[in-house]
Amino acid sequence: MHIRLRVKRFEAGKDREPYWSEYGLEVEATDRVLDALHRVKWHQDGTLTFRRSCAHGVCGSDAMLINGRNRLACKVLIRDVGDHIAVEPLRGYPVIRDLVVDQSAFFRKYESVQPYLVADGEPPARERRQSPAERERFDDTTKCILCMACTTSCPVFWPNPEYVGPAAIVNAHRFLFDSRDTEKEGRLARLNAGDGVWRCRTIFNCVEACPREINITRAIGEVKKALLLQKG
Amino acid sequence: MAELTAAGGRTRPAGKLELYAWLFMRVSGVVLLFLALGHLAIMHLLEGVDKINFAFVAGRWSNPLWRFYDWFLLALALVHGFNGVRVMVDDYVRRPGLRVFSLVMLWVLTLVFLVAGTLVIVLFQVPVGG
Amino acid sequence: MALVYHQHEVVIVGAGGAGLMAALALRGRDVAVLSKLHPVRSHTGAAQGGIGAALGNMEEDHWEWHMFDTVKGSDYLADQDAVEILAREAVETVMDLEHWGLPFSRTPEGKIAQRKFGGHTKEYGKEAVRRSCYAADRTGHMILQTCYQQGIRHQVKYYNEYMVVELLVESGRTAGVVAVSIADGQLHVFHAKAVLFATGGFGRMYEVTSNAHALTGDGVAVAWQAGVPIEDMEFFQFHPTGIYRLGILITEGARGEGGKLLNGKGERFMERYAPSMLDLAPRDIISRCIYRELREGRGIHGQGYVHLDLTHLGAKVIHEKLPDITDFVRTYLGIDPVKEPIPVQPTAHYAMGGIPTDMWGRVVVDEKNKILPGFYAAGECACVSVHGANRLGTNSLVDILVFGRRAGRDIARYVGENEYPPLAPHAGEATGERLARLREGRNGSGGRAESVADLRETLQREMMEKASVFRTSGLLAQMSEKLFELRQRFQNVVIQDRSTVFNTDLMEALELGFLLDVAEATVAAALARSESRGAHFREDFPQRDDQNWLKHSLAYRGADGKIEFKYKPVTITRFEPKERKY
Amino acid sequence: MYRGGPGQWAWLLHRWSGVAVLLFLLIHILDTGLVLFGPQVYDKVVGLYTHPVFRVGEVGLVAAVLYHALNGIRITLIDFYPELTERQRPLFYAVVSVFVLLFLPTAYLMLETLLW
Ligand SMILES: Cc1cc2nc3c(=O)[nH]c(=O)nc-3n(C[C@H](O)[C@H](O)[C@H](O)COP(=O)(O)OP(=O)(O)OC[C@H]3O[C@@H](n4cnc5c(N)ncnc54)[C@H](O)[C@@H]3O)c2cc1C
Ligand code: HEM
Ligand code: SF4
Ligand code: F3S
Ligand code: FES
Repeated sequence: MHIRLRVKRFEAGKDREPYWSEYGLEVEATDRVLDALHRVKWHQDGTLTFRRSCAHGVCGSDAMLINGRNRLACKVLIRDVGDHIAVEPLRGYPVIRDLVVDQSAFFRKYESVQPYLVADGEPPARERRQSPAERERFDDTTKCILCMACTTSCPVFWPNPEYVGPAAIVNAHRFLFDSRDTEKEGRLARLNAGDGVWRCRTIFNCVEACPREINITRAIGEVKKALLLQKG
Repeated sequence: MAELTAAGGRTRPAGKLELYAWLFMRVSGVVLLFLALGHLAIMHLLEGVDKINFAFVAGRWSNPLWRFYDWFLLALALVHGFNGVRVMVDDYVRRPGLRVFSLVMLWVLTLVFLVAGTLVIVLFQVPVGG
Repeated sequence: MALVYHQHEVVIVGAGGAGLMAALALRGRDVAVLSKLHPVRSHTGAAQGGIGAALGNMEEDHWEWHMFDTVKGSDYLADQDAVEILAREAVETVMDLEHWGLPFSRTPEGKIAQRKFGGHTKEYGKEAVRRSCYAADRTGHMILQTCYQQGIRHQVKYYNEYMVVELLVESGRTAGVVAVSIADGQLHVFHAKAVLFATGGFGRMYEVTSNAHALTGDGVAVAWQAGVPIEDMEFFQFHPTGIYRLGILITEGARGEGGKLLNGKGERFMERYAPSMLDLAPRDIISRCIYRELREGRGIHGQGYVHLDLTHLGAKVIHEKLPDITDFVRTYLGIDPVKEPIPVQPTAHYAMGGIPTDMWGRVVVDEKNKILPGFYAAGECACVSVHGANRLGTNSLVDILVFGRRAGRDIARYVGENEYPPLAPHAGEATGERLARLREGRNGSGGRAESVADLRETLQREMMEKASVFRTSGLLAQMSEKLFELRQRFQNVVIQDRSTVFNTDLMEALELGFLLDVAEATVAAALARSESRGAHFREDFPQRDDQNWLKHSLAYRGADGKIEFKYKPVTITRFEPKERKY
Repeated sequence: MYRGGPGQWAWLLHRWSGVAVLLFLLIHILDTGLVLFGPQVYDKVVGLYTHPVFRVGEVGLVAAVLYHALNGIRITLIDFYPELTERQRPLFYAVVSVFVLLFLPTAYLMLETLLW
């Protein structure tokens, strides 16, 4: 089938304003949007710039705004978006070039929630025990691939880049509800700050954007509740 | 890679302010549900604006319970509404100076309206024989 | 453009499981981790099925059994001293991961859960054993995340989106690397006492592959260009179950849970080829069986695929244990694996060969295991060799972690004992000039301008046809000629993007150069090896030939560009080569 | 415009209905304050509210409060029972339905006198 692909272009340090490039090309309805971008890059316009690696939705490289929604280009098929496709970079972070945004601020937020297990004491010789139910408790949030789709879909984040954002909260949740972790307080205190979890207004855009189908708003709600019920 | 932005892991310590504000919004919301919808139902549905005049107010406020009801509604709605706007200022006003200014103005305004509204309700004298 | 100079005691290139593990083993030291992708985008994150370790959590198991299976699976080409280390240290490595927070799936008693996987058996081949430790079907994702998280905790220094293009060797010692920072095109020289390459595989030399676009063999090619040989390149594994045409992997765990392979007649054809292990025979064997079925007209509707049937497992097992692949199949095929079988074909998956190393990750440069001081390699880009001619499922994750860590430990010793080697004053400048020529379109000898995409597509298609599962001297010779032609045309590549900012056009050109290197080595090694062993199957020499070929190949790029070979004996300790039956 | 789900629109409406109601509240405090100046002043000003324009505005106010209140309940419920996030869409449609159910008869009753 024939499609019209429009891409919002920009090069930091060169362009003052973003502009649109338009391409016409033949694709299969079952091709990924990433395939279409590749076809353009490889056979029409080598200057078109985007990140990608795994091409099947597990590395988190290619989140972008596709027809007005944050998606992974490698996880949306042409037939799901139709023959008029408009692609833009994620909102809220500086664009380096075309569909590539600067991720450093995003990862600084992620790092700020201590996204790693802290377990007091010498570990046992074998594994720490954890029941299947305890393991299930945080399963959903272990799926995050840090693709940035959620945070950059959040209307609270757009005007306020200080908001720690759903992705960081998801990763804090992953450890807050892990029975082995002993560093709950520091993480909770971080999320209790002015740019923390209370900024979330239950908008659910993050959930709709998440390619891993994580129920992010639920995770955020559970963190809020944990703060609420925290002693002291 | 090059750092093009500075907005990162900065945190604004909040104590429990944000938590209580959040909780207050929900609790006051539920109370307001009864107060505000009750008020609307009485004033605009059962009575209708054409019936509202000085005499009506006087009649109503001769009962201190109604005075309290109205004051409570006023206070709660004001604080709830202003806290809502405070959240919006935090969201939208990025320039630090402007932000502080907006927040101060907001609290001043809230106080002024709260005091003014309270004075009205407290000072109002039901005319004799009214 | 001036080069930016950095100095770090250790430079690790690659931030997948192997690179991150090494960095963790070196925590507290002056280490820089360079990666052309952000660490969490590394392809370790795509690994699904599990990591093998004889924990014996679900049934009796011993590292000796694991070792035996690995050696047998390798078609006896693996070095058994290295395999012993792999099998022994797998257990403590898995425990370390657990202690670092890796969320393994659990048994009812709260222990790490394990499942069956291809080629893993009890009592030296009796029947399948549950050895693969897993976290649903995203084990690799969890490993990558956990290692990256611990790296943050221990303040590892990352240089993200830095692409390494040259290894610096000064008077017989490793002195550092040259890298391009992708964001702004700046060239950097990293001066180091020790360099570890952990750059992953190169499945992208084939058309249908489970590998990421970024897996283009950079480290292997860069080392080769610096004069280091590459080992056992003829052995490239095709995984039997890639999604038809797309190549996206359906983990062996699906068969570990009881999934069956069916041909166009609805037969469970593995009954004929491997009566005891059936669908859990090693990958090389199953991939060949699938191709046989296809050739003999027993594909589904006569097409180029067979079915992987999970429908009898029931919705609960599929959703709990294989959630991600369910999602892939739904997204890309619109099929519900609970109700319908999945169309699959073999997909280029794993490079057994790579940069030769000893058991401490030290790179060796000849058949007598002479070391190139300061140069280390680990992970899929390295060849220890623990996988020999064919890797067993779950053994790569063990390999990258066990040997990533060992390399890290030895580097710690090495940098403690040695000073910085001298760095040539103009280091990296020639590379800078080469890149500038490419970027500015001044490349080539004036012939017809060639496009990177066209050359790459030709390479991938031809490699698939001529140098994949079934090989003959005729096909390989044709491929060799084709590669010569592609190499010529590559000299005339002209890219469109002239910018220095995030120039992916330029990156792809460099990557194509690397792919051509590894493809040339693969084809030459395959042509040389006149026997069939593991993943290397020569129709003109269908038997294994231990008399002549129980040895590792080392490919060198001669001064004239020709490829020459040396051979290195296989270390055999416990298990004498036997015929391989399942 | 970002093509968010119902949650995005629910939130936008909630936010601006809240602001609208707040603005009304401020005006309402001022006009009620006029009672202190005696019946003449108060009745004259409040009498303006019987003008059709204000009558329609009044219906708008009721709509804003009603929607804001119902959606506020939805949000509060979701906040205290995170498992309800799985039902956020149905809950939003419930808010819309209850709103329509309550608002239409109310609006009719309020505007009845205007119509006749
Ligand atoms: C789909 C799939 C499923 C798999 N499942 C399993 C499984 O269940 N069990 C198992 O044991 N194995 C499995 N494997 C194999 C295993 O996952 C890989 O072999 C292993 O993860 C490789 O790890 P690595 O650290 O060597 O490389 P990778 O994780 O691939 O990392 C390579 C790193 O090198 C960097 N890099 C590359 N080139 C450059 C350059 N020029 N400059 C700078 N940096 C560079 C990259 O950015 C990246 O960070 C699977 C593989 C695939 C593809
Ligand atoms: C009638 C019952 C009411 C209920 C149940 C209710 C409930 C709520 C809740 C739960 C919030 C928080 C929303 C969030 O954090 O995302 C909120 C916000 C708000 N409310 Fe109310 N409220 C009511 C009445 C009012 C009234 C009378 C006013 C005006 C004075 C008002 C003005 C606001 C404002 C301005 C906000 C901020 C909106 C935002 O942050 O997006 N509310 N309300
Ligand atoms: S929570 Fe989902 S959308 Fe957000 S970063 Fe993780 S995977 Fe991406
Ligand atoms: S979109 Fe934003 S407001 Fe909360 S529910 Fe998601 S983080
Ligand atoms: S390319 Fe990896 S998620 Fe899309």
